[in-house]
Amino acid sequence: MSRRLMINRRKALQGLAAVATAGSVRVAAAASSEPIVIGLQTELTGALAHDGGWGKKAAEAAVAWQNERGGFAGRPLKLVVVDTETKVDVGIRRLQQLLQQENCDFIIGSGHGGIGMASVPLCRDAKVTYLPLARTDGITTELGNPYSVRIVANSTMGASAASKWMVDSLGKRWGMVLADYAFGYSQREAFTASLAKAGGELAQAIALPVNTNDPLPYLLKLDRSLSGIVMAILGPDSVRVYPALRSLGFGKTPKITVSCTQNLFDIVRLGSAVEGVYALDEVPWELDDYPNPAFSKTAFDRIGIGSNGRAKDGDDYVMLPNAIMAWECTELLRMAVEGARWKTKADNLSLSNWLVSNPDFALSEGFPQGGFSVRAADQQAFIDQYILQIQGGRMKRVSKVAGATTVYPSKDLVQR
Amino acid sequence: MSVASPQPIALETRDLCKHFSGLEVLKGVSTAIRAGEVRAVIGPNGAGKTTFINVLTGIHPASSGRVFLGDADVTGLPAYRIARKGLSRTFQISNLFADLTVLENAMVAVHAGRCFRQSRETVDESLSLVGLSALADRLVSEISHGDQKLLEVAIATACGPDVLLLDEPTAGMSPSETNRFIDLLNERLRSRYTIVIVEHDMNVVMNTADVISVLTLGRILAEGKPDEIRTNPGVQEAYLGSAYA
Amino acid sequence: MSVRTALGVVALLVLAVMPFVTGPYAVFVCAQMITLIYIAASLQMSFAYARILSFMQGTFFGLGSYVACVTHGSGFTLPVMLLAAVAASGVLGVVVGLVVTRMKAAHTAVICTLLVATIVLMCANSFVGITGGEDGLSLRGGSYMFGLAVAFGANRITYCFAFLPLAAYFIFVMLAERTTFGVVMKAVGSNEVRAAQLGYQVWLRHLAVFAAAGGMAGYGGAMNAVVLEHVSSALFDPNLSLTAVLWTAVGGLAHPFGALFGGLLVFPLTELAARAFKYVDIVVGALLIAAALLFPQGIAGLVGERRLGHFNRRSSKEMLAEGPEGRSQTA
Amino acid sequence: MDFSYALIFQTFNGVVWGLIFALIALGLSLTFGLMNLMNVAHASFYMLGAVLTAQFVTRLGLGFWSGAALATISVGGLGMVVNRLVLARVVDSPPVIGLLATAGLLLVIESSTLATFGAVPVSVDPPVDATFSIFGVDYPGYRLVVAGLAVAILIVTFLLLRFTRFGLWMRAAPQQRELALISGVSSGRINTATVIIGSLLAGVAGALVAPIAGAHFQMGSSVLAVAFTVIVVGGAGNLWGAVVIAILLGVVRGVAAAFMTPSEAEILSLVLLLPVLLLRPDGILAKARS
Repeated sequence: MSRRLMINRRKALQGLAAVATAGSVRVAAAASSEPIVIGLQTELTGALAHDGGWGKKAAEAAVAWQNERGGFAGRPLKLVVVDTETKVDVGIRRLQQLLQQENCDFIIGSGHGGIGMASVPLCRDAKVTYLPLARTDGITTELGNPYSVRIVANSTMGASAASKWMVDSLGKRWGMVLADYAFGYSQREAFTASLAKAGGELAQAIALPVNTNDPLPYLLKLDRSLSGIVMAILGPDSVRVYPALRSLGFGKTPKITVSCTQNLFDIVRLGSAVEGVYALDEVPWELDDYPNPAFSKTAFDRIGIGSNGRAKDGDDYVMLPNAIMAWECTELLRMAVEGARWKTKADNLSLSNWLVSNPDFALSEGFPQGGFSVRAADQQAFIDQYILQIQGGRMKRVSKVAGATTVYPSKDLVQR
Repeated sequence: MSVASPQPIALETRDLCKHFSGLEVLKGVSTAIRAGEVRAVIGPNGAGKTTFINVLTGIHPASSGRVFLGDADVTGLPAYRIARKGLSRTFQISNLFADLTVLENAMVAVHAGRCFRQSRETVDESLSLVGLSALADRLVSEISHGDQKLLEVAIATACGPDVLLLDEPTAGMSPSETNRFIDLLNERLRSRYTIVIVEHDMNVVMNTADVISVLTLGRILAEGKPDEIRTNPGVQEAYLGSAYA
Repeated sequence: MSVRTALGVVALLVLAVMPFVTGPYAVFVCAQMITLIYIAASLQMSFAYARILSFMQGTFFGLGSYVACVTHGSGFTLPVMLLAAVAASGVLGVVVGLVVTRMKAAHTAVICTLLVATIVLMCANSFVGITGGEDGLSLRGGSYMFGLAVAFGANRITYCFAFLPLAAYFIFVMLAERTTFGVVMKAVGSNEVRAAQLGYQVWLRHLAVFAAAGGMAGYGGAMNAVVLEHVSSALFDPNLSLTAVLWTAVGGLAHPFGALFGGLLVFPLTELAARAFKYVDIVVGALLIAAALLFPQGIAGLVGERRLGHFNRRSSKEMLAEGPEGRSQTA
Repeated sequence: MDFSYALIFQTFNGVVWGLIFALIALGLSLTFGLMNLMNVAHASFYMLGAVLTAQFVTRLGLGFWSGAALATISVGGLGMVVNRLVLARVVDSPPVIGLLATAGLLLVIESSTLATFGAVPVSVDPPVDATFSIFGVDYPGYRLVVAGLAVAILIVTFLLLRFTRFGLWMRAAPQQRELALISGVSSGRINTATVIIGSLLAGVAGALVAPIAGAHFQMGSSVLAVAFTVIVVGGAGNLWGAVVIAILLGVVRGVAAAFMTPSEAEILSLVLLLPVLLLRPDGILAKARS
């Protein structure tokens, strides 16, 4: 009821904004009834449309849930969603729209690495807190600043979480099939380092051109004596690579997917080609695999996810990490707004100071994935990660890697 | 041949051949056209007349043989360099700058000319030469077919050539337009340029040509004054026979 | 004065006053739109004066962006960044032009530009060490122009750097339209066989135009990098070139103002459509089809022949009364 | 693995892909050669062939072959509609207009596919699961079936063009539009047939590729530049040329992949075409026209 009202109002505001000239500036009243505006910069069309769509569903559900619980410190929330079309230039333009036209107080950022990288400095200049869903290292290494807070695991954390388990459980000599893309290269770099640290090695890496019609001839070079293969490829390519690997006789070789790539397409539907494949993920897929299913059920129900990790309506697969993380971003903001006695955007710096001084965000309805803390040096959170495996067409939890084990050294990027 | 005339040779071909991957269109054409002469090239359809002009002007490179413009060997030169050496042409199907005005067409041609004298007079002259001054501001696409053919002649002359190649200039013209064209050629063009005219209309040919070359199957069958050609039995058979029978 | 010229002047005036009467978001959007209009304008230039419908103008744009970013990273100031971007994309224009200007069929040249764009995109994605790939590179801080500090991002100064050269180009085109230079450019672009038979060296002129168009797109790319403060391999996506094709087609391929009109109409239209409708590309595609079927001459063509009041087209007498045209005979 | 094995395997796989590309390029070449139309939207016919097959198989539970057949027919039907609405209206316009209209079509079809079926890449199980061994490497049997079918379809198409009255008209139409009109054949009907055959070929290529490459709304653009290049380098309107170049390209790419990284192999195979375009701008096997 209140949610519908809010959406109507949002539509009306958007319509108004479209008609009015772009320069109109709303009076920033600090009245306690004035809604707090959260922007969601996401992909609704283009290659990442499916992922962004779940991010949007989750953010809408989270905002509705928070509003039902009284909003942030009694103030209602308003969510403004913009579509980056999975294009960097459009993503930047939409971010400017959120910053300058919608006057957002906080922004939950795109899951697209390039858009995330381009957006972080702009939000810093605008002094608006940005919570990226993109997992590119650079966001909290070279670009780290007081206005960017990341609670998803970056490539380095993902690799270090997976590597120790891989070497201990499966073997030392690993190969990698990666997308010939910035994403693939950062994964290769991260795994080369972390496998070596864990006592193994990345013996071979094959970079596949993105959107190659047929990976088969390139996969022919894969060494047959590898302990396993790390899969760092994007959705449309995955659909080709797994069957091709099987037809080349790598069906039994252990494979592990990295950093949410298993969520970019309907992996379990590949059937026998993916049976037994391991996945590194930030969240378990099935409700019962969560640390406290009772907590997770709220998010699952409200976002529209069934207990098997698939959409309640239509049995669609879900971009689970982005959905759960968008949910958690909202809860993180609530705690920070209330904890730091945040009033306006001008308080965003003290908000991030409060975030890093609060030692631990505990497992709760708002943080179903697990507890974490945010490091002061680069405002990167270290969350638990999960090793999952496809067993009989279901993605089951095999192991959990504690966030604390993935901490890596950082320079003091965030000067306060 | 006008043996008496001591005029120098303006355009000469020696054993000119052209084939398109196996299809021989010109099989050794040798002829010499003297300065000031009006030479008609006639022949049945498919005899190679247009190809002959295209090879002369450099649109198609010759397969073998040579082309001389005055003393200069222009064989194999690109079209624009041949044009700059003083060879200009009109097209059978008018080939103008369609989205420009009549005047602008003439401006483009004058600008391209070898004479480094560009002025109101040059542009005006080229249009008044063919009687198109009144249409100067009309778009080419708006003027009649006959006027377009005249504009072809105007821009071909405006770039200041020595030799003018006219490819079926009267094709599609009404009889009265054709007669006006014959007058134009005889009264104004003949005195200024060496002219090669490819034509189907015997009326035009007989009323303008000094010398006629008959081209059949890529070879020159006969060459001579109009009266000689008219009475040449071989020509009657090969050309008139096939064209009018 | 024609309606087209009047519209062009109005459009340029609107863009000129934009940063002084609106807020930062509008300035940003307009600045980005202006940099994208460079692609459309360069495409129009290439098509109208060199007869090449280039599907790689976005590639020149992307190259310009990267060169600006890299030269900035090497410590050079803004003038060097811009010049280097123009030079690099101009050189690429010459290299590709050497191939495409030789092609007789219009189709072949289109395919060749598409092929080059595809190859460059693959390289840009693959050479992550240089390009940053899909994640891209940031262009942070600011630069100097003859001692004057210029902050990156959308502001009045960068807006001027983006807008003024483009405005100068359109004004030049407007003034040159009826001069010998303008008419000859149009003629050599529209009918190469005829032009060659009059003595114009068509091939060299087309090559020069194609390279200049590349340089122009490169300048737009450099300013795009300055305004967005970010470059990535996504700049080489053929979709960017396709967008430029759309703008120019709607605006009118035959006239330079086509790029301006198309950009000013289609860009805001798609921005508005994006707020109301998720699948904007359906609208964009439908617009492209409608433009091709219903008004192939584009807006510039539709309004081109209409005259404003008593300002009639200058007669031939007036034009010729001005005597020999200013441009010397070099052809 | 022994190096010569790899070479033979790559050559083999290159031929298979060359045949698939030949199907796409043949349709493109038909519309180009017969209607003088560069149909950019052809890539979306290919994409739709794959996407519809995947949807029919996964959502309707059809078997692969019936799904593929239904998808191919649907794409042919769409080709007919698209021809009536758009292509037929731009046939006699300047080439640029045709390019613009079909580029618009590509966008409309791609985004409509996204809107209808979503952005999710879908995989399809190959109907033939057997593998066969060449030099110790398992090769998917399904690809052999695809190659065989592609050869059969190519032959049927050539026979159709060579020996039927309809094919004769189709070949005559572009050269002698007036003649064709006089002999009682409407060029409109010939164009419709051309587009339908072209879209069927693209659709069937997409359907056959679905179990190999999956189905995704953006998969068309990945073949667009290559398919166009194949027909330009092969010689515009020269059907055999397109087929030969498609196979050569597939072999070069596969063989190059044995020596260098996949991206380098793809880039090299395309770069090799540039000098060909420079030396023979009108295609390596272009028919000379006077």
